[in-house]
Amino acid sequence: MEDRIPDTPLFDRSRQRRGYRLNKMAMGLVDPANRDAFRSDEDAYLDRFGLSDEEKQAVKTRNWQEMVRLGGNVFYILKISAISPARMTEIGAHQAGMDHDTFLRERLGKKPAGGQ
Amino acid sequence: MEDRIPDTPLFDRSRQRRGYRLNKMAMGLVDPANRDAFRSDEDAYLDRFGLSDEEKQAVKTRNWQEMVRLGGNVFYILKISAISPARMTEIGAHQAGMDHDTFLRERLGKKPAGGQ
Amino acid sequence: MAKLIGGLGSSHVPSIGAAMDKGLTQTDDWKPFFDGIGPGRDWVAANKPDVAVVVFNDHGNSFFLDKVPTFAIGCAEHYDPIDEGWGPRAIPSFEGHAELGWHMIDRMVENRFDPMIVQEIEVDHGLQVPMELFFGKPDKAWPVKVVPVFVNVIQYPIPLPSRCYELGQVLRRAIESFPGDERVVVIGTGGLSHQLQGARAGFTNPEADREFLRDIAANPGRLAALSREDYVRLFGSEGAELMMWLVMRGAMDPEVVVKHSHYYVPASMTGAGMLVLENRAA
Amino acid sequence: MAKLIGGLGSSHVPSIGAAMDKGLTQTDDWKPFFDGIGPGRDWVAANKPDVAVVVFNDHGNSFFLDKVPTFAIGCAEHYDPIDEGWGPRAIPSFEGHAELGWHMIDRMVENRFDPMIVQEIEVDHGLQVPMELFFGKPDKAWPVKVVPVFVNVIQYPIPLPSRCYELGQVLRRAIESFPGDERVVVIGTGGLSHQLQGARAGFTNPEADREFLRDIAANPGRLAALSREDYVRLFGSEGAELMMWLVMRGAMDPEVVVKHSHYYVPASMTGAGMLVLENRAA
Ligand SMILES: [Fe+3]
Ligand SMILES: [Fe+3]
Repeated sequence: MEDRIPDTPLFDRSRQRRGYRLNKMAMGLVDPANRDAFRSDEDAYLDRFGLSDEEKQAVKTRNWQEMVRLGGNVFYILKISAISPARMTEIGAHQAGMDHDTFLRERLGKKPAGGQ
Repeated sequence: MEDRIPDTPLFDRSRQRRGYRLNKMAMGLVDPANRDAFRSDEDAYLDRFGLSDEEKQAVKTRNWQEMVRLGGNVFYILKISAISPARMTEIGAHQAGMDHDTFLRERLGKKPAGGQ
Repeated sequence: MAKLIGGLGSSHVPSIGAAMDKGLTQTDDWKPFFDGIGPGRDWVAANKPDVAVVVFNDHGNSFFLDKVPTFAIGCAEHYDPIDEGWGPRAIPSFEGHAELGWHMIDRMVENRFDPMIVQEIEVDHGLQVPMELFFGKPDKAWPVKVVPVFVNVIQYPIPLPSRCYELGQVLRRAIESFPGDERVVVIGTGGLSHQLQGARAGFTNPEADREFLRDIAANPGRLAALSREDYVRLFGSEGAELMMWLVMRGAMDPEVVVKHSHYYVPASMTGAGMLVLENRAA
Repeated sequence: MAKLIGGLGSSHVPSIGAAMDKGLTQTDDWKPFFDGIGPGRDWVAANKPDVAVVVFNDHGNSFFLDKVPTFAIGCAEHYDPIDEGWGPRAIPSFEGHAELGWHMIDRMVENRFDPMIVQEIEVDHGLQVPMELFFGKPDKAWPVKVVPVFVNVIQYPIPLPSRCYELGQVLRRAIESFPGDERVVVIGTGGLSHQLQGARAGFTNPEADREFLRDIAANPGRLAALSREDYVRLFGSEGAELMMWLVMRGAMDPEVVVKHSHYYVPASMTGAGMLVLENRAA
């Protein structure tokens, strides 16, 4: 079903096989011990899951758009935001390629100072 | 479906709810570390799974008939025989209430010295 | 026999739970949403259900991609809130109605459904938030027992919308053949329109959402006949969650009365809705 | 498109694997069983399948009772032998046909089946032993890729026999719509009659087993119409495994040719059988 709906990544076979390790790494963060490991040595934590350099770079720069491009699914990668706070709307804005205020205004119909 | 078929414990709702902890304890033995724990301090290992005295007694005496009566399913409790060797036919004979040779002869049609 | 007294619908956006936790329900962002949930709470308070069958999806918390069940039914004695990454939320554990769960599983298997049978699991915001919306956050214990029904709407292939509707029909017969006098509600959760990933992130579709809220009551056949792709196109990449409302609707009579309907957009990035249905004959 | 070239049946008794491991295949106990498997091995050697769809049940190794799927389909790249308590057996890992697995899952969901989708799992003797019987134990790699199909025949409610038969029909269409030129066999495993628990332990039913081997080829409708209780009554508490042969049979044409049939009792405590079917038109 991939790309049949514009700008909408369906989490289908190809996408999730590509993102399997990345999502597994992020899923690991439901365990408090893994959150501590991520915080204290992010590289070492990422290496445990066999991430490629490209994938590691995307995670380390908190590049949500790129993580999704690499097969990340927001429900897994979102767990990174429990460690490096980022609001859902900021993650959305990043993927839409907009600054946060513009995203809130144009996509969500919020006034400039609004949003949560 | 319990008891609808004579002398045949169906692993249905009531039986498996009753045996849940017992089977979970036995399932734990697929992990080599748990097998070591069972070997070195069986009581402590059994206590980790919250077994009742009745259940612990059945395990410690390798009373297969009683373990099944308490909701144990052979596919789980069989893992105990990886630690305390017992052949499947011996476990079967015990449940049938027969000595091993009689079981082999009467149920499996083997000559007295045969079977494995 | 147990009695199905109503079909409820609700979004389960985690930020709704967070807004309640942080006391933000009266802010500009949240007041218009929370102002509309009162009649739903009043309905459950007046109708006193004993059991809530909660149809929801896990969001990568209880299940990872290694093993994803299409439908999973809980028959556990209790369900604790899961740690989604921020620690478990401070809400009471949910008491399960294990016997009703088993009965539903038995009837599903006899009716050519293939559930995963779940005796031990924790539950995420998909179940938590609708429970808080309808019953409030209790200090000690929830006023109803639950039977969780997990539907895979994340990893493709997700089930067909028509299959979800048929599941509801089987659950209805299961509930009404359960020996007991329980008063049961079925809660369909998720949606409405939202998209959290890709360049179309932030997409909502208020018009389609309002049509959905109308037709899920009056013309569910239309919604059951849509394709999975239709749901994503109309309601966003995460809008396929709305298929879970079809399970609830399938459990109700063909003819229903709308006791309450509420819609507000956006709750965070989502079209948020609440619905209360009764069978006309009831 | 891929081609279904045959339907195979085999017991999967763990002591068959142990007998091969220990070089006991020529003992008085085992010789009569192993003497009859040659034609099955010859058939696969002559017909050179590329993929084996192996229908089997886990025996409390890959799944515990906390979460039991009715049907689970593998779409992993490989499947390692699992530690059942004695350490993993020294056999090579099984290479998966992930794309065929996904294709089967897609077609199942479209045809109103509700599989668990499995991307990561280890496999027990239920898959291992039939692979060794038909292909021998290789030094390095198995000569075919596998797609494991897990069926719950342990925890009640187990699926209906007729549902298993229908699953085979859907898998057939999935295989024959798969873009590729793979030659595929479906292997139904388990049974035949055996009972490992309760006072009736040691029960076998050679007469019913021989009728099963005859009718699974010539009159599968009779076997698909039996109840779950019938299987247990006729074939013992663990004899419900035979329902998995119906999945294989459902994948074949209504008319089949029996290329090989072998039966010996007891293998350990079990009636042991092997079967090779071809479609008549093939
Ligand atoms: Fe959701
Ligand atoms: Fe078996």
